[in-house]
Amino acid sequence: MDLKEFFEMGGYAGYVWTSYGLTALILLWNWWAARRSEAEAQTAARRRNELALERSS
Amino acid sequence: MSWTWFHKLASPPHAYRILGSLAPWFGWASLALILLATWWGLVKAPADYQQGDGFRILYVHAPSAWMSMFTYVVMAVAAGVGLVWRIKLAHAAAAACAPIGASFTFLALATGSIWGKPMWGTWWVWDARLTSELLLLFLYLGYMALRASFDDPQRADRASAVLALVGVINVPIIHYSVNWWSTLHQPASVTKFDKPSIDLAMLIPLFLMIIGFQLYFGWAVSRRLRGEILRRERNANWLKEAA
Amino acid sequence: MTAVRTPTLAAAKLVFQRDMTLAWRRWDEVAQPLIFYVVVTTMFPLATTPDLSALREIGGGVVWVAALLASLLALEALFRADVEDGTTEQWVLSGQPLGYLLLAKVAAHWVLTGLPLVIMSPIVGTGLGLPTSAWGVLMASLLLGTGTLSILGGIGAALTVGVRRGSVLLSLLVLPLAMPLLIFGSRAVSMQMDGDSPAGPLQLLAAIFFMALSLGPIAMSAAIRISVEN
Amino acid sequence: MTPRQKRMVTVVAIVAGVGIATTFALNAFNQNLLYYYSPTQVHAGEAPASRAIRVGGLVENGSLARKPGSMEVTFILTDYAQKVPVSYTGVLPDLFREGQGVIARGRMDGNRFVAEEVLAKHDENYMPPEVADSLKPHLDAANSAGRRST
Repeated sequence: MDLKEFFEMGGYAGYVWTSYGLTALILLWNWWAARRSEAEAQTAARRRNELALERSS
Repeated sequence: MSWTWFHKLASPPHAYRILGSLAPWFGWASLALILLATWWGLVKAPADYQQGDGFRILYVHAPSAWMSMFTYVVMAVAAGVGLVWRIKLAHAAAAACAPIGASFTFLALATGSIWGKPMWGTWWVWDARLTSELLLLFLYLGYMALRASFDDPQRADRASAVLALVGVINVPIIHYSVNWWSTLHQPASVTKFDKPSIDLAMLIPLFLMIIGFQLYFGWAVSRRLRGEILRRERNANWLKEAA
Repeated sequence: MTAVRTPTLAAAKLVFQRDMTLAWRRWDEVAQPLIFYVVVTTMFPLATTPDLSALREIGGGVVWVAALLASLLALEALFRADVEDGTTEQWVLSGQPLGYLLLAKVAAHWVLTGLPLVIMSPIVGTGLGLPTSAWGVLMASLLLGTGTLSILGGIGAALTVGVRRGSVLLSLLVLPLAMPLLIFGSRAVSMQMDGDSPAGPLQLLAAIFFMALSLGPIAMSAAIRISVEN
Repeated sequence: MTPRQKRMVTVVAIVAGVGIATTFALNAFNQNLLYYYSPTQVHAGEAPASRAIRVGGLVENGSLARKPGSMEVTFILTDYAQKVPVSYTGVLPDLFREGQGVIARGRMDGNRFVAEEVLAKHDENYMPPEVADSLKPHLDAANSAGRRST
């Protein structure tokens, strides 16, 4: 398999690689956003717990 | 039949824990499958007899188009369950689906447009499938906008659930309306199970990619849903141990 | 269960009459969508071309888009006053089937905004080069279309009743759902002008209308209950 | 009426409404809802000459000709029953080839169709070239059978 030929995609390089790049971007965004959504909620919950502990002691 | 398992599953602490242990499995499996399918689709699968290597866009376009509709159905079913049986967890799940579905819809539109340019000769045509997919994106955006405009989470849940259900009735109508209005998109190939019109060597990576996207969806929903549960249950006792 | 109750149809009639009376007192507000409709359709010849034969190719579509936007304009406030002064809460508590009352309210709204648009459409259409032979189809399609739109818009208005910046949100919710109306409506008009039978799209409009008429009140009352209960 | 009867009336009304809607929808399926004209319709004079229309069909094998020194191409659109000659000036999409389905937008000029835009309609089959070659006779038969029926 010729690497140059592979990247050229039979003349469709621009279209194919843009599509795959965009897909990677969207998947990464979803990964990041979902992670962040969960992590933020966890941090907030932890902080609330600490505050509750402080108040009770 | 006993429904205890159901109520147990729908209880927030339980769901939180289960989703937490499921998510990594979904995550790694989807990563492996998507990478495998990408390699298979880009390298191993042969070029198409008409579209050459350009057809390889199929492997990202078709799965995202499929996921855009799949996610809407999941969202609407969750919204319906939440509305009828008043299960908060179902509402939270519907909320978690919306941004994921919207992003897949956008991806399907974008990759379709990129594919359309060399093959059809135009970036965009007002064709049936394209137009209904665009309207699906608007439905997702409307759903998220409605949800975001309420301060009270319970009202947001129930109002957006009504909208999701109205939308699910309207989606087939939209689909058929644009179908007769203008058409250039080819008919679906994979749903014809009697004799798939995609060659097997090209079909395998497509299926791998679709399963990979499904698992990825499972991962993303689990993560988002865990976040939603924590936000909604901020005053519950069980959180003190979990967090 | 309450002991004595007004029959449901009488209650719905009362709701309808009350809205008509209120509208009569604020006729200038009621006229706004109609003026908007005329002004918007006037802008197309100015912006594109005054050539009537060129305009008629897009005329049906322009009339339809303008009618859609005009009837959306008045929808935002449909339930607002009633929710704020507690009227809808009374309805919910009255034990009457809420769907009928809301349908009566939507019917009043349609008579005040949708119907004038339909009546006005031949004049507006003529300005856009639509031939007299297309008037009948234009009015029939708008009759079914604005009716459906009032119900769809009623659902949207009920959902957004307590929301900040509700009007933009309302359009975002209702317009995608209303797209089939636009497609079939303008298709019917252009088929008539091309000498084809417009029966197909008109029947589809009728199908959507009856679908909305039978299922819409369920969604509307669910939405109103949500905004009242809290 | 008791509340129970009232609820029955409501349910019956909803079912009747959905029934009427379905009847109308089914009726509409029997009407002409199409988006483009076939060459047969063009020949029968069903397509208006005065305005821009779309004509859809297959590009007839061996009919594609390029005018030397210009971007103008001519080809024949067919639905296996009638033929319409088409002329077009501009870049054709990659999927445009003989035997392929296309939709052309433009106007009738006498018996000739002058296209302003040509869109290629690709089929739902995907296969490597070798497979396509071995399937060729079979595929053509399937395609023509399928297209004639639509």
